[in-house]
Amino acid sequence: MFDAHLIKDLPDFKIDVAIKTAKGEVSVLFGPSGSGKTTCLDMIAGLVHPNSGHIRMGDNTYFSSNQKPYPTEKRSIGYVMQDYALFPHMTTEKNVQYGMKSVRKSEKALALLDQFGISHLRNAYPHEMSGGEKQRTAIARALATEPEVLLLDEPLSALDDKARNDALTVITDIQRDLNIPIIMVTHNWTEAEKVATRIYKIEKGRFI
Amino acid sequence: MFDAHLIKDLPDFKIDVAIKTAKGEVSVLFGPSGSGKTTCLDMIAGLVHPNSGHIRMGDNTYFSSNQKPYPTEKRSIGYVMQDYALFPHMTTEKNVQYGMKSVRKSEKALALLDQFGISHLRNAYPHEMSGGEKQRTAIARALATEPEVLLLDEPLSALDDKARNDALTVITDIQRDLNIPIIMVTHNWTEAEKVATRIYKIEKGRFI
Amino acid sequence: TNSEADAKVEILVAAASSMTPALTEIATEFEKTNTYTQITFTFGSSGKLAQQIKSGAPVDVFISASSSDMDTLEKDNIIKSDTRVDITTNTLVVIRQKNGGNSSLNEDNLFTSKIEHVAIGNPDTVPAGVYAKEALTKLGEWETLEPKFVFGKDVRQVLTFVETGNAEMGIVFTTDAQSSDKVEVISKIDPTLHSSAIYPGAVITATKQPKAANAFLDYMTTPEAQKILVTYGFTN
Amino acid sequence: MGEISYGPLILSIKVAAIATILVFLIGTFLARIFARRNFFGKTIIEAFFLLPLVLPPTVVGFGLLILFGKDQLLGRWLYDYAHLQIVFSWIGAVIASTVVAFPLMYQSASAAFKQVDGKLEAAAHTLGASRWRVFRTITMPLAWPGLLAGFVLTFARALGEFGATLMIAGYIPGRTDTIPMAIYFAVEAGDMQKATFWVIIIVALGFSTILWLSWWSNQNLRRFTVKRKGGAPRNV
Amino acid sequence: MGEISYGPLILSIKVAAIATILVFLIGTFLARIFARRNFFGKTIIEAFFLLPLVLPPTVVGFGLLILFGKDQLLGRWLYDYAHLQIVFSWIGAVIASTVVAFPLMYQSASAAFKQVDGKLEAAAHTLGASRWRVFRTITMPLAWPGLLAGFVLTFARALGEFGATLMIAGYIPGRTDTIPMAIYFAVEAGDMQKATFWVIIIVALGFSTILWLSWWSNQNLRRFTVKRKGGAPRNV
Ligand SMILES: Nc1ncnc2c1ncn2[C@@H]1O[C@H](COP(=O)(O)OP(=O)(O)OP(=O)(O)O)[C@@H](O)[C@H]1O
Ligand SMILES: Nc1ncnc2c1ncn2[C@@H]1O[C@H](COP(=O)(O)OP(=O)(O)OP(=O)(O)O)[C@@H](O)[C@H]1O
Ligand SMILES: [Mg+2]
Ligand SMILES: [Mg+2]
Repeated sequence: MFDAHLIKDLPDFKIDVAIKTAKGEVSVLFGPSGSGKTTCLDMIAGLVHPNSGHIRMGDNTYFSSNQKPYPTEKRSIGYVMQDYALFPHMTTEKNVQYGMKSVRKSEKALALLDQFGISHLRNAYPHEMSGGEKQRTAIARALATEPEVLLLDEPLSALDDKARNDALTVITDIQRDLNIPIIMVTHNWTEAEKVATRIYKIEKGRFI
Repeated sequence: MFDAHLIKDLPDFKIDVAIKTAKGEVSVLFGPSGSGKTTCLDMIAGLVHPNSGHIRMGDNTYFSSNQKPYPTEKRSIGYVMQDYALFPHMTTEKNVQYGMKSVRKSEKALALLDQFGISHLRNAYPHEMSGGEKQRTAIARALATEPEVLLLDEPLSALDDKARNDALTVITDIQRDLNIPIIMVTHNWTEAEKVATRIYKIEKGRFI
Repeated sequence: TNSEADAKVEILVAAASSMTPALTEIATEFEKTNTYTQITFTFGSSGKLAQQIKSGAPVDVFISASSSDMDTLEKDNIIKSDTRVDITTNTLVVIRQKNGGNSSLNEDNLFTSKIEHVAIGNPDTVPAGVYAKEALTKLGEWETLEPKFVFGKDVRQVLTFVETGNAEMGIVFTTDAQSSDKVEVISKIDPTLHSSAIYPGAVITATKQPKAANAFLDYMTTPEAQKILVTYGFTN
Repeated sequence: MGEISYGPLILSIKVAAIATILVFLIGTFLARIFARRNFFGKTIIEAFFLLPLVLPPTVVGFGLLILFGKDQLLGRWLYDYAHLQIVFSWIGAVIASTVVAFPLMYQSASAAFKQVDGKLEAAAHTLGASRWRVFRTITMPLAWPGLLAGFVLTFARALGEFGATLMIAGYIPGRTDTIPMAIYFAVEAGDMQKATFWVIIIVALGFSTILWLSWWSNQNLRRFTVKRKGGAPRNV
Repeated sequence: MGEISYGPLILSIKVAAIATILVFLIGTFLARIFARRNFFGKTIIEAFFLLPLVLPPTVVGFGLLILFGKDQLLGRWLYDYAHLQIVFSWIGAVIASTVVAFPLMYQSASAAFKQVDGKLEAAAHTLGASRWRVFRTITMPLAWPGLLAGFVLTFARALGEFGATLMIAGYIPGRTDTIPMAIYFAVEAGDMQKATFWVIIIVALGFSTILWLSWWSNQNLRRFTVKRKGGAPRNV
């Protein structure tokens, strides 16, 4: 069970939201540009810290006002950032392998790339790929870590309809295998309705 | 009149397309991820050169097999790149002003930012902005140069429906004022149908 | 003496660099008769060497180009006073570039000819410069030459300035002039015009090889060693 | 410690400032030319640029003396046509500092340019900016940390230059005596008080320049130093 | 030119190699610690790190001599507890080279780290990578151009170090005679042939090392050097 109450002052408004997501569920944050969606995910990932509130994942308290924040690398999250943040000095395959804990990394990475239809790019570097190819690499990289909670920031924005559907299938398949909660940001209502267990509409930092 | 025939070998396939767009028209390149759309725009912008073919804009020959390519900075283009490429060391306002030729830059930049609903961010740096805010800055920056041809690479992908509509209105308004051709890449069919004078469906480097 | 051939005694001699060739030859001679002693040198400016010895450099014998450096060490009991001995002396000469453009410069117009630069060792730090200043002052020519002086950080630099013709005239020790084939002596400076350029030597208090050190220092004053010194331009 | 003239302070500032500017301009220019280009022999030329760092400064100075000496090709030409006397003048000191500090700037700038994202330069070109404008407004600001490091190293090195300078400019009190020379000769003469005085002066000079530089860099070029931490709010 | 021993070559390689590794490790570490941190006095400490560059090497050597002298705090401690004799030993040469080259590495590394995109480090953390792993696999590769520049500068400087080394390690043939010293003393003795020989050797050594380094860097670390030109196809 993922459970967070995020309070954070931003330059133009204040974020104050509570998100709960059970294992196997998908919570969607839906809202206009600049409403604080990415900042929420950043807080869950530990890249930015809330001013107060709490973040709990199962038995682990990632954040709470009265303790030192749990460091990012110890939170078992998979995070697809809005701008991918692929490692420019690593090939697609190495990028995907980076967070893997298991053995037989190469094999698994390849299988994953194959599911996303980009296994032919396994030796390509990020600057040699198209926007959608990079985005799929970023999703594969996050999934490869077998996280306890998955954070997706507009993960399908650069994909055409077919690639988008394929990717969604892969993501939900893996979610079923791992039995984890997903928190996903999108501004595409059809997409939100399709996958969400629950849709949080956010505007200026508040759920409406 | 914009007129190009682009031939280029890529690692996995070959691009061979011909695009014509009259002033005031919008050509849309529509196709799956990795089909060569961005590469086409890069060639028109002069960041990558075709193996052969030609690129002509009005009386200017940007590229032709038998002459030295016209340098990017002399092509009068406005290019919104897929990953924005905002200058990280400049505020939103400075970014928008960068390519302006006219006087009263500050005033005009502000007006433009206002049309995109981000004038309150004029002193923000790119790393302080949300994805959609960055994207709108990139569009504003390209429009601010008053180009002879506008290249848009999935320019609305990070925007919610309202922001998307607003941005489209601004773009088409400015197009009408400048009377220029637009070449736009998108994978959103509704969007394509809405704005396109002509839709080129591209797959593996060929129009279908 | 140790009779085993492989148990050679090594002593480290710190000496003024102007003595490099002469001392090297003397050491070779010395080792011929004292087969169980091996001499290793470290050369440098006397001031630098004195400082290094003060800091505990494992030196056995110090041969300085100036009495004052030896005096400081003696005051601090770093050398054995009873071993201190004056080994040799040097004299000053005026030099010019050999086959250079200023062949009109000679003994008689040293202080009157129109030259731009006169190179000497820095009179604050280089012994040859100290003595040159004394002599020129006594001759009453220090002030006339003052605007033309270029100071070197050591005698070698003075030689270089003259060798390359950048300084038309220079004042160095006889031994230095002799070591370069690109300069020629145009005048000798009367040794009575300056305090004598003595090269004192002494054994270091902390030496672990007092016997060998003493033997080498003693050898320096023998006729054999003195003869070698003379061939390199020293006087005794 | 005797009377102290402030000449060395003025001279050091002059020489270091001119040399730093020269090196910054030449080094940045060459680094930019070379950074994105690959041609046969590039690495060899780059290794060649490092020579002044590998060779002892005295040897570099010796080479410069040979090159710029008054009877040598370059030296004579400069004298005949530009009436520039390089040897034994402060211009010689500038040349020595320039040559010796050059590798530091070149390497720093070259590395800095390699770390700049070429995509941003391309974006600037699409906005109609000329090469020179792109360099000035995009490349330089983004490479600024490396360029600043090169600048700081260059200034520090030029300020401290001593070995090569002494060789080509000589030590002429009141004309070519920079602070490092004053320190060197004071140490050599055992005048610790004077040496300490000049060390304090040069350290103060270096410190204040570098502190001012990084302050200025932080103030005026805040836009140059991109804050990178992901997501901390604008004004918190 | 007399017989030439290859001792200086071996010694120079040893000293430069050890010093370069030491400087690379310490410089990179300190730069990393300081790069993203801001505390009161940071700039002052950074300016302080530049001291060895601003002061004439001889003076740095003098300072080291004072610090590591037998009767001095550090020197005595090292001697009593580690039986290390620093003055007049090759360890002294390593220390001199290390101190003198340090500023070059620190400045280069510090600038390189500042140019690395913090977002990528954050991304690595979200993938579960520890600080050390992020440093090793993300920060270092991305900062590589700058680190390499620092490494090259450090090696060149350490190889060419002379002034400070002479002061603390002395010039003892067969024990502390590095190539720069051999060059210096050959020039000093007017033995231009020998000097030229060693200049060629040191240049060859520097060149081959630097060429090898950039070749290795290009080969093994192709993944480290991100090609930036927007959009050139993968295999064309
Ligand atoms: N580092 C920062 N410093 C200051 N303000 C910031 C920073 N990051 C984000 N903001 C501001 O916080 C607000 C929320 O940003 P956020 O990135 O969370 O929006 P978002 O909902 O993800 O929008 P989008 O859909 O456009 O990505 C915006 O007004 C943005 O300008
Ligand atoms: N610099 C490069 N080097 C090698 N291959 C490249 C490079 N840039 C793009 N490619 C390849 O060229 C093909 C077309 O890429 P392009 O970026 O034009 O696609 P796209 O149509 O824009 O796709 P998307 O919608 O995902 O952005 C892809 O297969 C990509 O991997
Ligand atoms: Mg966002
Ligand atoms: Mg694309």
